[in-house]
Amino acid sequence: MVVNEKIAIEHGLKKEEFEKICNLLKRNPNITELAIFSAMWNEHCSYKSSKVHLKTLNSKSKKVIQGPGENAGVVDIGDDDAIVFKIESHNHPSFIEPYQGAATGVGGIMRDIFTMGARPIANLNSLHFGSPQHKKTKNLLRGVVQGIGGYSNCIGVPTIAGQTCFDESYNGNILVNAMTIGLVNKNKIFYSKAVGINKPVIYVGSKTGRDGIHGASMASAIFDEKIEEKKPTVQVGDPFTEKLLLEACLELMVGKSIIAIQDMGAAGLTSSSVEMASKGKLGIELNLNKVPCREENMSPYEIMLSESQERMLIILENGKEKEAKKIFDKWNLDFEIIGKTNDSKKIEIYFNNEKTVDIPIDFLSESAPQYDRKWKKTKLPQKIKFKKDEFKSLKINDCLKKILSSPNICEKRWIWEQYDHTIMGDTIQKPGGDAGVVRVHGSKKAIAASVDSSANYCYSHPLTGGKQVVCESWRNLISVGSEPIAITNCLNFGNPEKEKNMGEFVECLEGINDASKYLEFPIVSGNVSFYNETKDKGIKPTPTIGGIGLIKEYEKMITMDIKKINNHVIVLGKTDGHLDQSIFAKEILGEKKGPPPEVNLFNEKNIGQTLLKLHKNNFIESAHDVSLGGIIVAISKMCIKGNKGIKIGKLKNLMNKFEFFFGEDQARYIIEVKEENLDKVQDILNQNSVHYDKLGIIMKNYIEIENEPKLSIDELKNYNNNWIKNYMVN
Amino acid sequence: MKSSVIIFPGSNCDRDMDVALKKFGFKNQMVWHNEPEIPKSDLIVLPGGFSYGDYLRCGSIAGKSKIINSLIDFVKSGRLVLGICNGFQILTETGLLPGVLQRNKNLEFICKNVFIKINNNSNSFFNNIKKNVLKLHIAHNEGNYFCSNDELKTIEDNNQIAITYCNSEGLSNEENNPNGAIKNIAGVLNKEKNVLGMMPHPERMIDKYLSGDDGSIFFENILGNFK
Amino acid sequence: MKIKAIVTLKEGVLDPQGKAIQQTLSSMSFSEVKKVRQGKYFDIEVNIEDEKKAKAKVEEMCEKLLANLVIEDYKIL
Amino acid sequence: MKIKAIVTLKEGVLDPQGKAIQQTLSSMSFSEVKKVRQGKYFDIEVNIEDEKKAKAKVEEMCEKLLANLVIEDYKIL
Ligand SMILES: Nc1ncnc2c1ncn2[C@@H]1O[C@H](COP(=O)(O)OP(=O)(O)O)[C@@H](O)[C@H]1O
Ligand SMILES: [Mg+2]
Repeated sequence: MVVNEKIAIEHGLKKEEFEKICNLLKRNPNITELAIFSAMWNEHCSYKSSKVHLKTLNSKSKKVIQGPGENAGVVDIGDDDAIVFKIESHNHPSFIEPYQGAATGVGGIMRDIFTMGARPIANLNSLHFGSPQHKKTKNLLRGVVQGIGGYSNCIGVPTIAGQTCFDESYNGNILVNAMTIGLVNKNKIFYSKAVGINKPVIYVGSKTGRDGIHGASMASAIFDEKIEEKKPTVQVGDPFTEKLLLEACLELMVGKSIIAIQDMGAAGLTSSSVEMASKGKLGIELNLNKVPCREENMSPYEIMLSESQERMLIILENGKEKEAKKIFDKWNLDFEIIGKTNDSKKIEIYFNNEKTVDIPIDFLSESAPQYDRKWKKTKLPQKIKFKKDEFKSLKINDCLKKILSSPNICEKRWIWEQYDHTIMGDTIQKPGGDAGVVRVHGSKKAIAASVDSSANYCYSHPLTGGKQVVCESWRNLISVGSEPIAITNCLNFGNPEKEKNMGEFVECLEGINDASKYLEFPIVSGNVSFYNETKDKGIKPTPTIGGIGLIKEYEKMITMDIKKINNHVIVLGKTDGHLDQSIFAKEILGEKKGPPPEVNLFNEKNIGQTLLKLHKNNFIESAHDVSLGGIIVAISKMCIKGNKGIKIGKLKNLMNKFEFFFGEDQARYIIEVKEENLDKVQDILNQNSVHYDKLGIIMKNYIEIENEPKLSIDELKNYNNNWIKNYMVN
Repeated sequence: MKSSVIIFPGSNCDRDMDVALKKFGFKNQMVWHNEPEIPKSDLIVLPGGFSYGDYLRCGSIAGKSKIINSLIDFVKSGRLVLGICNGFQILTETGLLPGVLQRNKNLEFICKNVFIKINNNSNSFFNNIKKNVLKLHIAHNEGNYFCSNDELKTIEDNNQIAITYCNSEGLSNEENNPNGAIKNIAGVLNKEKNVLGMMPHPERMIDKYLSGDDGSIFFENILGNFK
Repeated sequence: MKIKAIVTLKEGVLDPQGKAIQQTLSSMSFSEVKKVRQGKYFDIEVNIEDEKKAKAKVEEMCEKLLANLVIEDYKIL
Repeated sequence: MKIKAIVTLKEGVLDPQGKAIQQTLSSMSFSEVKKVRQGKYFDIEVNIEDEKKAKAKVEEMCEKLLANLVIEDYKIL
């Protein structure tokens, strides 16, 4: 078939890109070759709009074993143990078919982790849905949650944390980001770089079907009215087969037979084979007649583009084929030698004894287009001057109840009780805390993990927002008593061809990078999802940060539930009462403008590290970071969890009490301290120049604020716990 | 004391069970589902998970495994068999236990702590447990126990209902029933009381840093019977 | 040839899925719905040309695997 | 009256259940089995006496709830 410009454009290539292909090849590609180019030059695989910016990311520290560029990042946690982790988006498929889209998203990220030889030990997810009133939201929420649970529960990996947000900017583009954490011996990590010629190339896992053809290009396409027609490309996940694949791969990895291994994710066989060859600067030769197919008469085009799930490509040592096949036979998985490596530096594909593809690997990787797209800076918005009488008619307790039961603040138990969060027997902090925590099996260590995003802050001022998300992740990890180690990021943005969206991307990334450097919190893996846009309406910029921290002795983990009556409660960090962009401004005052709270990296680092010092001395009974909703929401959640109340002391200065209680100033934590440690705690805080305010003293059943009606904890609990349940059943 | 944990393709609580059994003093072995024979054991455990992906009906395909014949012989010999969650489903599918486990009433997977009341303690699984109510953990999609009225009468007459869902005070009623199981049943015994199937996962509750440690009481009791 | 089989819950056996569907349909303003029961449908391709023999084989499959006869009935279409 | 409907996966969509059942049947010495696809079966009782109208109603239910048209087809029996 002769390929012309029109066909190329239908495959998502630009006119100039097609010309470039013809020039490189010095001929027109055939249809299979075009398919391969379109897949590899697609935004999803080539990172053509983001690469120039991603290159600048801070990805180094003493603990980083592998930064960006592999299937996942790897960090050292001592004693030969290493943690492999990454986050990935599955936004577009989840909007089209929430159950399968979310399920295959989880499947995909887990494969990225066990490809490297790690056993997955925890999953996390970050979800953004449209407004609760939008007609699609409820079904999307149910489908996504069941899809995530359906897949990870079946595999048997606990889902230990996550986040769920609602905002109308996601009405036509929900975000489903899935993260997996794996544990590996640091001397037994597997990579995707092919080494050596004449090595057998092995296909294992499920058979190849016609599913997901054009999935990768769909992931980079803007949704339009024709979205319905794109539906048949949705893949169906088979978690059972993935579980077998996981066990089989880990079994094979015990021996020394694997040279390189790569999962078949986006753009399936195409990207996996090209990437492996490209990293090894080798050539690869494939015989597509050997590929196990689920359906009859599949063409090379279909085989190369198929995104059937639960498949892997392995480059094996010569002579190990039999031994390897035995393992995959045991697990009832397909195993086929489909080609070999060579030194041609080309990808050559045969079908029915004919060479159907002949492309130098460099053309697909190095020569892929890269764009330094135009972008626009976002100015810091003017601060809102709230008028005194706006607050006059308001009552603290009414505002608190409303906020506690608002979609973005309410407890998400309805979601995480549908996830198996205790399997593997090492979950010591369940969802619902600041970070999920799992023990490193058989040791004293534990890993804390959290996923965070702050789309409102990022939308208002991307640079500040980008910094803030990293800080939020850092605080969540500190709050459970872990030492933050590294982060992964999932950059969900709109259309990069628009200057505003590209600017949001560039500036968020700059903010992320600044914070990452300052906090020595390197970025070791990630993923970019552009074109989250429907009918010209883009999402708010939503970089999601997945952070992990190390707890050296798990017995010393901190939780946020208030422990004991008569203990003292202290707020670390200064409260200025920043209400712009706060939940309070949105939910109570209906005000959406203004700048996000300022991020001071020095304070973040100093206060976080001081909290860990206090913790080392066993001075902290409970802790929680202050984030959305401010001090009053934070202390309410601590009280609800601990089933106790607090008597809040007089406010020191003449501050507006709404600003004090609901302001969202950054770099703050609430800690609970025993009376007998109070002086020593204050000494340490003073020595480290940490500003603090005493908030009050723990008591029974009520939150008491001067000149305000008492607030019963049981009542607050009801407000906090029921929104989502009621929403889902009604 | 020797125990064996049978692994089916898709089992995923096998390791957790191994850890628990060893912690409480069993010499445990892992046995692959198509081994012709089970090694010498005092206790066989069918662990939780999603054998064969829960496809067709939970436990149905595992119920056709090669090893099931030796399992049946083992049961006849009077030694102990314990099925947790998916293991329970396999035991009902093979007919070693009465009834079936259907989708949870709310059609949602449920992972949370529950209380269970010991209904029959004259068997080797619960005999010396002092507490009447235990806090255990469930994690399942299909735990809604069902059997016909006739069968229900039979298992009641034979005192085969081992445990029921309840509240912290031991009150069994619909409110404390997480999945819609008939008579709040959380676990049943066979007629001879040497086979127990239960939905809760005691192996996830074996130290105080986890969701709780009442699972320890359960394992210690079984082991005690062999001392 | 292809044989189709249906497996349904016996009368009197609780059907949580059917019930939930019925409730959802009602709430979607399908007020006409009185009762929903959900079952399984199988499309089975066998290497047997004789229809009678093929059906007999599928019947055997239902007996031995596809249906749990304690709670389910089957029917070859 | 009672209307029966069947919901099946579209041609080409992976059917993990069917695949597992097929493998199990094969290993149970049903060597004749070539392929199994699993679907859902619904028995729906509606308060409508006219068959044509009843079927139309059930068709609407399939469209709106019973079938996931992204990956499934339906058929009224
Ligand atoms: N935002 C990002 N930050 C850091 N690394 C990134 C980012 N986006 C992508 N990467 C890195 O680029 C590589 C390719 O990513 P991706 O195509 O998503 O992986 P995969 O092929 O496994 O799906 C990975 O090593 C990933 O860690
Ligand atoms: Mg990968």
